Amino acid sequence: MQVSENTENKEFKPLIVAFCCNWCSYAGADLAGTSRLSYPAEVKIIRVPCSCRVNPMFILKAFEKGADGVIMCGCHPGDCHYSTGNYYARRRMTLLFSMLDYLGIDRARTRVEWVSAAEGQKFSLVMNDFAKTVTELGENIKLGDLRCKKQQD
Amino acid sequence: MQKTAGLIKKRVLELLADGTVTKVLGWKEGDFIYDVTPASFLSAQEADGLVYSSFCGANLSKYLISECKALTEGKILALLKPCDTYSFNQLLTEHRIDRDKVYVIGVGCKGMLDIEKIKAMGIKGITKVIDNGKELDIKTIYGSKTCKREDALLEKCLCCKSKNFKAFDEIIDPEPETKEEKADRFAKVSELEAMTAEERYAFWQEQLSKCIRCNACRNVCPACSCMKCVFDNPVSGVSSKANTDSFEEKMFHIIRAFHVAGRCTDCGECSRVCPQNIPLHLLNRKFIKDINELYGEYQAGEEVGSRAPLADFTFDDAEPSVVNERGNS
Amino acid sequence: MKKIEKAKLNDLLARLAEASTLYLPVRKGGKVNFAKWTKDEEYCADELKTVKSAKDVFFPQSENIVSFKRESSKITILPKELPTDRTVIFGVRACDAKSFDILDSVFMSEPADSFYTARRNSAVIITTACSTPEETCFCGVFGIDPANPGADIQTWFVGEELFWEALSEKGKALTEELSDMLSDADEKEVEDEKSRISEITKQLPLNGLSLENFGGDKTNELFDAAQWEKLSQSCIGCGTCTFVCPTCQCYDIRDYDTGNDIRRYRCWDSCMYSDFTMCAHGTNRPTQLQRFRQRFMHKLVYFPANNNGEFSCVGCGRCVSSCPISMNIAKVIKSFGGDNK
Amino acid sequence: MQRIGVFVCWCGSNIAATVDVDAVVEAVKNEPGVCHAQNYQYMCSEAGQGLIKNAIKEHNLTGIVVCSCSPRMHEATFRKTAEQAGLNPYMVEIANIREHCSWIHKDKKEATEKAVILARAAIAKVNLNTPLRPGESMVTKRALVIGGGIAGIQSALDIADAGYPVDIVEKSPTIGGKMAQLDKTFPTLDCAACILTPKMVEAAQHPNINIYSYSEVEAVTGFVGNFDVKIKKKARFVDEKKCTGCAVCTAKCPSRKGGNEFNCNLDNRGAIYIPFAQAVPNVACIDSTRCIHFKTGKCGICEKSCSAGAVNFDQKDEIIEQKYGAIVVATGFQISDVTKFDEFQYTKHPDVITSLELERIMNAAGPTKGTLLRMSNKEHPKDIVFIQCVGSRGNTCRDKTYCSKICCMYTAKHAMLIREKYPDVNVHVFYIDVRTPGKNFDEFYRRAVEQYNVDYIKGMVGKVWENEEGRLTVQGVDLLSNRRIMLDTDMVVLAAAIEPSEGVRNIATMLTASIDTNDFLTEAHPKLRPVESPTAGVFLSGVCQGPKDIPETVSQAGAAAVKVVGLLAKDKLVTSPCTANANELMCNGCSTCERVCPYGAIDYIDKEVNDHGKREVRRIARVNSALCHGCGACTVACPSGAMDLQGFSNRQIMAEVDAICK
Amino acid sequence: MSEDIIAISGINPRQCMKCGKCSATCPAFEEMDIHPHQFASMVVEGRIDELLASESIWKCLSCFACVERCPRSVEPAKLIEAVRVSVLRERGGSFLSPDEIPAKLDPELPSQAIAAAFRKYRK
Repeated sequence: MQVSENTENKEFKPLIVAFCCNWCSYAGADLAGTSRLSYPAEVKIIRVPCSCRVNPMFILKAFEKGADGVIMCGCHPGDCHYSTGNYYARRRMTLLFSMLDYLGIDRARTRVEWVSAAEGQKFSLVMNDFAKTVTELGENIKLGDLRCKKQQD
Repeated sequence: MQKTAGLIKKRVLELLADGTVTKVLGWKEGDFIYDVTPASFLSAQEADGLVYSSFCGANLSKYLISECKALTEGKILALLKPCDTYSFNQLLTEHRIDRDKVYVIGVGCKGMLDIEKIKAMGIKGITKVIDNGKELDIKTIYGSKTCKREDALLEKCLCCKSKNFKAFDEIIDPEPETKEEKADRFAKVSELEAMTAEERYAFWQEQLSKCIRCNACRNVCPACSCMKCVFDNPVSGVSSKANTDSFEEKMFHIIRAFHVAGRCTDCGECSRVCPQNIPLHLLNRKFIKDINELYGEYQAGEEVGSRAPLADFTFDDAEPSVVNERGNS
Repeated sequence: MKKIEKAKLNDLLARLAEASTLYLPVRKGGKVNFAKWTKDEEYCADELKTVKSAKDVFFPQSENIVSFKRESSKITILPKELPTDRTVIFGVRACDAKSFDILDSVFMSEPADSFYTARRNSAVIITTACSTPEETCFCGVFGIDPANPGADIQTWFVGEELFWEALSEKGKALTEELSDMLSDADEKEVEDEKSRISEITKQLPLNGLSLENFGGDKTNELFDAAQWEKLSQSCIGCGTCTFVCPTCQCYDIRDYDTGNDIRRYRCWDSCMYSDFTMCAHGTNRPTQLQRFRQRFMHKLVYFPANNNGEFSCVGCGRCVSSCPISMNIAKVIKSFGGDNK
Repeated sequence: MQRIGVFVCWCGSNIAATVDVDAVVEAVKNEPGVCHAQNYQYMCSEAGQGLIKNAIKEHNLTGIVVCSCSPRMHEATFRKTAEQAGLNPYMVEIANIREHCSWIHKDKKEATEKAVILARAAIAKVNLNTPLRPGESMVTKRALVIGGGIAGIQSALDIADAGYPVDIVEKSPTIGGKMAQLDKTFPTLDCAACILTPKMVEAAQHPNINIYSYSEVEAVTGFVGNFDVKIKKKARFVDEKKCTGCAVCTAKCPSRKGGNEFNCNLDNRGAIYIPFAQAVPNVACIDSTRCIHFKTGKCGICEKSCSAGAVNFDQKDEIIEQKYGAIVVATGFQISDVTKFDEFQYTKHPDVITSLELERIMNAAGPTKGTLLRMSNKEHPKDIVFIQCVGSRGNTCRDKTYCSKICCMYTAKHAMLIREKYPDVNVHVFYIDVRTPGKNFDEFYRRAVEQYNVDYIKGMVGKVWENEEGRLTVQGVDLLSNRRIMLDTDMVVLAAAIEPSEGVRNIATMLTASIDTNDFLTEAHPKLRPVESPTAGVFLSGVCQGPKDIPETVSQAGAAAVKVVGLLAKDKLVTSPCTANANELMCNGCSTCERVCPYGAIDYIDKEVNDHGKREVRRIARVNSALCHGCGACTVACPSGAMDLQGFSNRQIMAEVDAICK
Repeated sequence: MSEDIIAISGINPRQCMKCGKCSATCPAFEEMDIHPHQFASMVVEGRIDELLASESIWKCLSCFACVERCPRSVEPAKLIEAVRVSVLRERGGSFLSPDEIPAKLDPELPSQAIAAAFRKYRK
């Protein structure tokens, strides 16, 4: 299947997957909601117990299935609910992102942010900014399974 | 090399005879000098086929996983080149082999040859290669050819980790540590890093699109010792048998490199065996380079029991955004 | 017999590519494989053997065979159209040409594989004689003559010219289409080339292998032979030999959920893999010895048993040069007394 | 295939105003596994839960998806609902279409689409859910209190009174903590010793309390209900059982050059000492770093003078191993380092002191026997300047960002006590704000101003220097009159910030309890679980959790005790089933998971496995589900994917990814 | 205008908790009409014209005592400097000549003030 290039007329809406740690970022997202701080609906959150639960395979899987950007949010270093999880996550993601960059994948399509349960505003700002960045990058064609691209009809 | 081979054979026969070992893991001669096969030898008679030549690049340490399991009595003798001992240690660290069951003979190595490189020089129909130390005398069905030995070295030997053995019970004919400057093993990685993202993408697209998903890189890799690989596991969510889309070859190679990151000793077997000559070692070396730069120098297999960088952290590790601050985008 | 100057070969390829999809050996990322030809690609005429054989033109490594689409509770089945565009494969060697016969007997006997058959029927195969056979070649063992590669059209590179001989009806028709580019030629030069090739072939170290201990009736003798253990002990269970092999034809069928539909595709599989023919109860060949034995027994015993004595190996030697541990069919044949030199 | 019911909540208009709930119901009806979908105004209401229960029974549902508010809000509610209808509670998933959708999006179409996708992700997950059953573990009915200050004493007394044995581990030779050093307490001005020492004695005499003084916690392993603790009882070189506390030895000790910590080093003590007269236990202790016997092998005067024969130079550190069900951290605080504030001349001039030092000077048992004297010349002061917020409320490297909370009140107390006792002394207080929330607190402060004429100056002190007369000149500013203030004074008292005790980081690490950037222990929830650490079985008492005064500390100590008692009253604990689990056929036994587990929950066993008929002994990982908290670090460390997390399995998360990316 | 001062100084004056430590520590306090601690709140309130007209900006010695002591990282000297720079920018080329400096000097001022002042007025 060929991806239609006739996308200019439509406003490009990226698909963004956000992995959020249950103890901080997910709660931060809740707080953003409670505070009515909006961010684009393209951002879809997946709850994980800790940022260290995020397997690089999940991130690649999201790209495979057509995500245009993947962001992982965890507790600030030092604040992990499980004391050390985000430190491991930080190394894993650093290396993974570096590898994606090495393969020539747009480096701005992946991001890690530390957002606490109290940072509803930060969550909203981060998501707005990330969505903006990914929108500017346009559709992800370098790292996706072409079979999963939606037909642009 | 022939001298070394003789010494090895002599010692192997002694150890088999006195019962120190019951099985020997080494290399068996093939049809054309260059096609030696890893093999085990149970008796003096069998050991007749044991060779040690410039084409013994294959790393035997991974065979020890199954050999240790199967061994019921005595010890298994493993012939390990200096670089192979790193893999051996890494396997010990991961409890995949039993040190007590293995008798390691470290065998000196001058650097192993890559028949693919010789063939790529346009030398065809090779029936014999005579290693004169500096030059190679190559017999072919189209006549004799010569080439410089250094031009035919395996990629891993160009930047030899060490001539020293990191594990051994005894050593035969060790080589002195080379004095001349070794090639920078990260040179190509740095070169890629300096390219633009588009150039990098084009490079890897061209290379990885050759992948036929034969799994040779994975199956030969001493770090890929999983009972069941995620890519073979139908419930893993990522299993696949073929590169049905260019995504899958990326997925496979990224995840494979990630799974061995911090455990890969840079033994270079993946690149050596790839039928399509994909420079897979450049993926592993990227991780090694990143680890060294971000978390401090680390050589997997240098010592048994060392903590892999991905199972470790410091409070002030670099943030993932460091990726955005380096090199070309 | 026709001929064309080598210098004009690119024009000929361009012509072929206009009217059909043209596959030939091209170099990508340093390695030569059959691929679709475009004007920017260079035909690697000097490469004796591509890494993969030409079989994936007819039997691709993976291909969708049907899709399923689900809307509300209704499932629509979307069959894939059969490929009927004319395909030309250029530069096929004698061994690969022969391998198509073997694959045909698998895929085109009843029930025929419609995808394979459709592609095969709409293809014209142009072979090229092997001017420089290599030490890994042993096609002669299977009665293949690299000097007379056969198929629809066979060609020879001699000096600065390519000699061209149409053999089949399809070949003749295509030659007719190209008649303005081809000129008539004398067979003398080709005959010289053929005898030169034959001379080389005689010297090939593996060409003297004997298959007398193999064949459809040897199952009982060979199955439990002691040799298998030593032969298979260092096999790492990868699929290199299978995937570079022109005659291996096993595949798996899998489903892929794209999110919009389900694609059912088939992809090459290797009997060397530990999960080959995995069933609910596990695998029926749990050891590498069994898997290793299966591959060679299939090529040298089971296949001939079911196909009038035809071995399913063409002696291309790809596995000989690409096996990570240098274990191969030649060594297997030798260990069963096939070293007749 | 599951039989899934989807329940879309309107949350009044909170969801329904932005998300077309009917459209969501329609959209999910055809998702795989869904056999029932409906919406309702308030799913969490009695009636809403009733709908769910009925649907479970009527449609024989095996899984539930509730599209509603955050799972952090009502996941527990709906799990209970499911359980009441006979469904395993872990077959419930929540799609958060309120906080993550209706509340942040305005466009109804967009919000509805997103709600459908979130619902699909939850459905995809439930399709892979399996019923999970919580595990059980036994509870050791004994509590450990780390720290023997007022917080620790109070917690211990309350737990002991409820009938459970308690051990107090105190690092110094006596319990009592900081409160024992105080002279009077605000706002009632009663003497600290008079109210504290009876409690110390009560603790010492309580049949359920055992005090390990001069001891430290060495190692903690285990988990809630089952902590294994190693306590190091440091050698005090005096037999506790024999020593009568007569203090003859302490008077005779010839080594008298070292400072007396109890009096903030304003005077000296012997190498053998009892910190203060009311110490509990009232037993001497030899400071081996100062003792002449330990330095030269000679002396031994204490040994000779002890009629009870209690001195024992050969005593060794002793390790005590004990099991506990619960641990209370009551490690308290210390005064932050004021030497960084060189503008106040603390290190240069003896008349610049901290408030705690002033407490000792004012105390009858202190270095001046309770007479207010300048430390430089032992003369009576005429003027005293108090400087507030030294090291608190700043954002530079010298400061703590927080308010130390107690300084305003104790400064008012000091000012008042001085004016009361020495009406000739002028007292000036430089403050930024005076913070006096608390019962009778502001009244107390006003009394200092109105009745005792304490001079409160709003503005900070810029610097202090010794003037030609040998007194101190204080340069400040009065912000209310916007003029420069230059005051000559005899003493300067710094209200230094308080900070968590030095060793708390180490203790937190042993307990795997988290601490914040200021090293205060983190509470499980800042409002609703303020005395619990996020680490189950670890409770917080006193200033280790945050600055607080004595009444607050005592309240929290009691609250922590209640939590401990509540825990110890149980015979068995239910453990979360969302723990890691190794697939033994896939496990390589490589030990990577063990290395990343923060709880030491993973060990390895050699076990015979049956791999599709192939039997062999393999080294495989084993997870102690009582120890596992379910973070998932091991699942990613595991290359083969043998390690997976129940409730958040690889497949479940990937199914969510797939559903979202559809 | 407040924004300009904030941008030039790089300071967030809202961090000020009005403790007055800057004024308390300022050696030129008595010379000033508007005191250092007032700068922060006046910038917040937008009273920039008063600051521009203030003598204080010429009295500040740039000794950085306030910067050193400020517990909230407000660093009033930077705010003062920003106001001063604004004035200088307004004035364009007409800087004070070195000859005018002695008249502005106060014999009571420490020598560092002279150096600071000269740096300030030079050109």
